Amino acid sequence: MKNKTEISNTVEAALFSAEEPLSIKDLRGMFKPDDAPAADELNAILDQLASDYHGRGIELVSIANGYRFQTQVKYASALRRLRELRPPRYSRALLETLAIIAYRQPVTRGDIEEVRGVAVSTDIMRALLERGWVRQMGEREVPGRPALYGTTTDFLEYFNLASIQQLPELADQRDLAEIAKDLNILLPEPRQTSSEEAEPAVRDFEESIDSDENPVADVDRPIDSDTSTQPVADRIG
Amino acid sequence: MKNKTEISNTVEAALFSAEEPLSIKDLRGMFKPDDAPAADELNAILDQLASDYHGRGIELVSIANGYRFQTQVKYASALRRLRELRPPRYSRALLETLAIIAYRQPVTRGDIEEVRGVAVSTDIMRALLERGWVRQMGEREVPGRPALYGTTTDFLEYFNLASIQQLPELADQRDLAEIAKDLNILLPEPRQTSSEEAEPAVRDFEESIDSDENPVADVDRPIDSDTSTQPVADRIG
Amino acid sequence: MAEQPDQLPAEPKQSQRSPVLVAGEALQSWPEDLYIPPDALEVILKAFQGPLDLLLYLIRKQNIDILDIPVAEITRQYMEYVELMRRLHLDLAAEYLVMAAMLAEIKSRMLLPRPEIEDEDAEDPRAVLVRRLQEYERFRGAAEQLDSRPRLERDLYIAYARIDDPDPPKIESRVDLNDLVAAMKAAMLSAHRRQHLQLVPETFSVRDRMSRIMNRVRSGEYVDLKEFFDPDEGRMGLVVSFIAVLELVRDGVLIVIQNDPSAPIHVKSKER
Repeated sequence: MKNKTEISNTVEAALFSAEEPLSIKDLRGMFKPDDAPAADELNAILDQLASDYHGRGIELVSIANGYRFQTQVKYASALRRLRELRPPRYSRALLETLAIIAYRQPVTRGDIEEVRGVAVSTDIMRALLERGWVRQMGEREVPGRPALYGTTTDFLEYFNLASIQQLPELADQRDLAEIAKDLNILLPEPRQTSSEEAEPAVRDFEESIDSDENPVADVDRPIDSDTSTQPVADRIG
Repeated sequence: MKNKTEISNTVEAALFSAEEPLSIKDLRGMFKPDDAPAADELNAILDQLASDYHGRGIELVSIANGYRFQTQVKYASALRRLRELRPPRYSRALLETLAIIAYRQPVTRGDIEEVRGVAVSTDIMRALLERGWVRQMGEREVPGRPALYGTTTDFLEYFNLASIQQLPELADQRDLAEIAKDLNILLPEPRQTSSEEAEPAVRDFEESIDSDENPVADVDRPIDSDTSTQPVADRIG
Repeated sequence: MAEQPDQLPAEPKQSQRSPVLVAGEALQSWPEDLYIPPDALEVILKAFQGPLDLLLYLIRKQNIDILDIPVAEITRQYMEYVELMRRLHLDLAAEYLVMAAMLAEIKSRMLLPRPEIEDEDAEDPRAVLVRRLQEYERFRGAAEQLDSRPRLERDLYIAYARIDDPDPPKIESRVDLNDLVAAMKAAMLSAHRRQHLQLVPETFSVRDRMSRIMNRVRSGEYVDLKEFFDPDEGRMGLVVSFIAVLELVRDGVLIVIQNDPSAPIHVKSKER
């Protein structure tokens, strides 16, 4: 592996041939030890690649601690016409449950029920676990030792997120204390949210299964390419 | 779909996102009838795309029934190292087969087919036998004397299990227990597998699962300290 | 899992409504401002994700700030919806009734004079409700945002190029125990689903069994009742046979005869 073009071409070939995002570490490991480019060099190459593809049908993005090429959102409707299967659609109940897990992880089923005001259906938890978006991360150290759930790398990959921190901030809670005073309501102490409870470090591991069946899926109304949100977050560089 | 760049980008995105090579006809079908470019126009676009990628890590090739992108053969050895570093994942069919053998052993192919609802391919059985995770354990004493399969000590070693009884419990029972708790129901035999899961011949085996084991802790601990944090493609093969 | 509509219908506009039959009786009182095509009513009520969702709908519909809920009015509307669900025999989750009780408590508290010294430990149920509504609303919004993110399968696809390798290596894939457990669960789930699919079709039809019995007794001879009970058909088969016999007797086309209490039971066609 000598010159920069060869390194760049190798990286390009690797990114296109892997279905999952590749990290800098993965990319370095592909070269013979003596030839392995430094992380800085790889970053520069990734930047260059991203700009090479600027304005084309595909783009290089940073997803789940790695990099992948993906099609641009604006061409989605044409690409859907190539496919027989309609994209799956998820119920509100499932999405609300997933959102609570994503923002508040690690959470127990009880935490989720507390927010939603209804029992968490076993079907939904099962669907999320089987889809590989959610995994059990341990147990809360309280009586009954309820299972704690969190999101997976597959969740990030599916929802096009570089990391969980990239989720948009939750809507502001209006200042309850102030208005409570106006209403003459005695407010209790703010309840500790589960996200603040420090959980023992949970190591990431592969949990996902590649599922082509989707228990909660239904046909989707596709979003129009022009009404969709910003194409892809975290452009490299 | 107006200008040539947009058409070209759509074609590029399609070729990269399709599992199979795409023909001119496939490509035309992706556009709305009024917008569909003529075959000549598409051929010109494909020529242009091919030359855009000239000298890069991937190339556009024409094969029997269409066009597809593939990596340049000169980078094959680097990609091999990458795959060794992060081997592609087993197919879902193989994993399910292995799981059924592990949890329900000894089983015949017919037993596996009954659970999965589809025929067990010979390739999968061969792969499992070759990998040394599964072995023939005898024959069931019924007409036809079908072979009975079970897991090997290599299987236990690979998954870091002292014995087959250490396999994590399936979550169903846990869910049941949780539901029962919510409903204030006393479950008679909380650790018993639900009857619809257990074949008579297998029930004894399942009940013998060591109840001191903590299934959740097992699930949580990465088996291989080296296990990568990213899911691996199963596209290969 | 049943897919549920994600959106409630547009705000009501129609003033004149035709009577709607609910469980056989005309529905007299509609929740205020609720106009829904009658056949969609059940679907719409089911679309609420729970009591918090329903309350938010009521509050939002009237442009009321969550922090300033007119408890009495909202409680009244809430109860109308809950009553409607009950009358439609919807699966009315206990949570709705718990919420109804909570609203009633708040209402009653507000009627009482405020004590001089607040009990430090007692949470004002109104504050509790407001906080829960706010919290739920935030996550409901988060779920909508999540749903609208560009995502795989719908808005974008992974760009993939096939590996051109004349001498592909034999690579042993790596699996971890979680993959194995997940695969087992998936296999069990699909087996479970198939089982249900197989049971759903009516295997034993009473009508079909009645005609089979009539064919058997057509000759006019006495037939041992036991002939119609095939143990291989399981309990369901036995029950269906028994019901079929009873139906035929009631229709007056079959006679049941037993000579003494311990004798076998015979049936015979009534027409000579």
